[in-house]
Amino acid sequence: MNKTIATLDEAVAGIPDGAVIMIGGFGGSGAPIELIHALIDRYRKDGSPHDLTVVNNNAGNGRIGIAAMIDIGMVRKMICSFPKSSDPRAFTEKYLAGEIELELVPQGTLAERIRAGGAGIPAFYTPTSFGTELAEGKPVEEFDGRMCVRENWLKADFALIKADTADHHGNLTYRYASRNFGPLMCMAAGHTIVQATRIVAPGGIDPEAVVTPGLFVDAVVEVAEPQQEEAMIRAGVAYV
Amino acid sequence: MNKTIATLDEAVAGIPDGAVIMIGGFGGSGAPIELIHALIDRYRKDGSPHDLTVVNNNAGNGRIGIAAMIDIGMVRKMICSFPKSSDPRAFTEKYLAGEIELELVPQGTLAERIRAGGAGIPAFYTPTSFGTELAEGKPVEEFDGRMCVRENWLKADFALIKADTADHHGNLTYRYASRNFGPLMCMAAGHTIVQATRIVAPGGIDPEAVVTPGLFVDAVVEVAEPQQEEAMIRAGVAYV
Amino acid sequence: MSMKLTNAQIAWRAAQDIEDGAYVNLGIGFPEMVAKFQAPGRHVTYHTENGVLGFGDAPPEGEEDWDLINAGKKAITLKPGASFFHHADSFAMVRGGHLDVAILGALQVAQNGDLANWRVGSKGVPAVGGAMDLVHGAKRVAVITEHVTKDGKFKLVDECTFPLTGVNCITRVYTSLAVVDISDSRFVLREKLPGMSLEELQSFTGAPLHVEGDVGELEVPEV
Amino acid sequence: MSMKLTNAQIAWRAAQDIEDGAYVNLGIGFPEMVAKFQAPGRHVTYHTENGVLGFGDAPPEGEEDWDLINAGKKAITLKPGASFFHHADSFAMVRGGHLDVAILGALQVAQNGDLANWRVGSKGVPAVGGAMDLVHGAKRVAVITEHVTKDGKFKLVDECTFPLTGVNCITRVYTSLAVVDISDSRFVLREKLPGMSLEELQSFTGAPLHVEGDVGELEVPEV
Repeated sequence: MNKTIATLDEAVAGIPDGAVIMIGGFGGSGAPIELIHALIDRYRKDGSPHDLTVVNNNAGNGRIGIAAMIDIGMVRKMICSFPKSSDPRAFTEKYLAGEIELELVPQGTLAERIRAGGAGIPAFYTPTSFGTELAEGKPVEEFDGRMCVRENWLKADFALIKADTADHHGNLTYRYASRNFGPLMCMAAGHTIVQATRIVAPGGIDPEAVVTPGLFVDAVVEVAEPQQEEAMIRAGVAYV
Repeated sequence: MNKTIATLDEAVAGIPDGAVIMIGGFGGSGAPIELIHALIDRYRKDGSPHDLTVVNNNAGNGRIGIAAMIDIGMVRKMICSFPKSSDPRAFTEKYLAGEIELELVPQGTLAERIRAGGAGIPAFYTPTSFGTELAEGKPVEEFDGRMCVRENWLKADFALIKADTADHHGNLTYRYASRNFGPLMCMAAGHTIVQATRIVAPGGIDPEAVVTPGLFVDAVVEVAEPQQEEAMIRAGVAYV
Repeated sequence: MSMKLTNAQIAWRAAQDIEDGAYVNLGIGFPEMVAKFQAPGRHVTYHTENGVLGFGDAPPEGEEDWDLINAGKKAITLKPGASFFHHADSFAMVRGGHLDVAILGALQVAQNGDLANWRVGSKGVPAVGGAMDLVHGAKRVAVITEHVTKDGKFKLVDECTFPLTGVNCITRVYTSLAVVDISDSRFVLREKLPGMSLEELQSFTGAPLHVEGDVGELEVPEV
Repeated sequence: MSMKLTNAQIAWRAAQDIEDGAYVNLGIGFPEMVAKFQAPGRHVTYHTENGVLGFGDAPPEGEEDWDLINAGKKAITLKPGASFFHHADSFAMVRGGHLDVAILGALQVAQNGDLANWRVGSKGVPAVGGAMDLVHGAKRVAVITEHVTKDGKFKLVDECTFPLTGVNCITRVYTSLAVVDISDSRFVLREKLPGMSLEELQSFTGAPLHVEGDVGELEVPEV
């Protein structure tokens, strides 16, 4: 069993119009820039995929990555906790023009909904957002004297994830704080595509050091010298 | 900040009568034998603690560990998924005599309830046990065409956990499959007491290799050559 | 019944349906035997509830490490690419639909897919383990079992009389006499022992066996 | 108002209440300043929502590693004993009551402990981040804030008019003029600037300030 895919283009080839895609990363840490840009290249060439729903903590920054996807019109809806950034113009312009939908979710609830999607838990109760406008219309109930809101799982058709080391089975490690949403999104997507800085043979990762077990991963592609979104933004890179 | 406790006796000194105690381990793997036996020593000396509720996947094996606690009358109730073992006489005798209570929970639901307790999720829905006698009296609801049962979080006053390496802050790693319930129980207990094969200074564990962050741990005590429950049982050891 | 498959042969037959690349959980006891008959050339990754993915055979006697066990508390070894994780992640794999196949034992399987496999009544010490979790989530949940009990009672039944493990959860049953699918709340016969008539097989079965298209011959080597 | 604490002084005052051994989350922006004034001799461990426990100061400019950031997307360093974890575990720490203190900024705090700190109305792009999670779970959730807005409007109010972040969640407010507890849905004055009368302080406060026992003098060094 070898889940390695030779090229970024092949890795993202199967994502259709209208797909729900979870994209890892918190700010620039963990953003799978090369996978995103391969998807943008495909859209430029074929006009597809479009009408995507993208799940990420943020809604893109500057003119690269998710912001570039939004800018060129691939994204119909964002599900995120914080659609702002140091340079939020891509999302902000589309949103204020009514050209993109937003489902705003508190960050911890977003993480927990994604985990629930991966863990087969269709709904859970949380104190977060009780009494706020983000809880409107949701069932509420009191537990141990505290009011809680019921939230549903969140799943995706695809996940695009940046890892540090992967093995052929899809076992993953992450670098520093770029772990963030990666292990959760790997669980919650029907088809998880990972870019890794290095791909090693099975046994190349200590079984106790595996953060994401390979069963949650469908495809790995090596990007030996990955770009870092924050560094690119500071360097003024644009991909639109 | 140094959470190290010098002796096992000190580590378990604060556990009162009637406490709910989560005890790590699945079978013998991860069973904190030295902490348990320190608690038994205390009971033998002081007659306390008794009327304990113990949460573990099993209900003891042979005449050591949890089985010995049950045997000498410290345990009022077990919450577990599988109160059987290669030598289940301690629990079986008390149970059939009506001298111990049992809350039987499916294994995955037990794990998820403990995680929920640690994660501040008071209740969740799961397909597990729907339509069975273990779901009787619980709210049910349909999600995406599938009937699910609502389960509540499970918390404890104390947790007794066996780790491999700990640092002074309580960061933990586990050995092989002895990880099992440990990371979850550390989260779900008000006061988590850990025995570790070695205790190192902060920085002695790679931040990416930490399995249980120290914030979930209150006390660590070094047991440099821990006994292994399964090996003890095969050697015929008794502690009653 | 004079002719029937041995347990090893039932396990062999079940193993042939496990596809290359599959992630598989084998229930404690008899189902564990399926791993012995993994089809050559296929890579199968075994999951155990207590937090190991990618384990291999038992170690030689005397070389056990009792911190490295499976859900049946038996010593195991690791294959390259193995991983450890905690119990909540382990059951996230189960409940979250990430296993391709789970194979379980049975006391009774009903024609609607209900399974009873954890206790026979209300006496004694009840113990459920991970059975109620395993029946939900795996993409395919199959049973391996004798076709009837030792004293000749039906195990494939119209309705389970023993306490349920799960409802509508089993899709295929491998028995000592046949391979039976569960489809639209009916038993559909897929394969039967070559020497046994449909009528005879039906006489050992507690609910109607339906036939849709060809019934294959259940041919299994001596194993 | 001529005399009032600077932001640094408010942060200093809040820092003095953080006990030795505490696990603390500081909200993005102004609250991050509290870390600068950690009381000498106390060991405090800082948590950030994006999955780091035990981080330290910002690295020197030019030495940033942008995979090592905090929730404000600022580069950080690690202290010995740090750990990484995923977002669900990070918010398990928050929601599960494992943080001793969370300190947040505020647009408005009501006398019943309601907090509004994420948006001022229904216009523009809404963004909530982790604020709604942080107000639940930490053993003590405090606010640091100017006592009134730049144009003199109340920030300590009888009822929030801006969209809520959480209900009944704040227990202490450190302002540029006072330290105020929230107890039984009332503002209880604990400390005030030495030169300011209770009447004057009340005139800057949108709900009654109650006094229970002594009111301390809010004395803060130049920082």
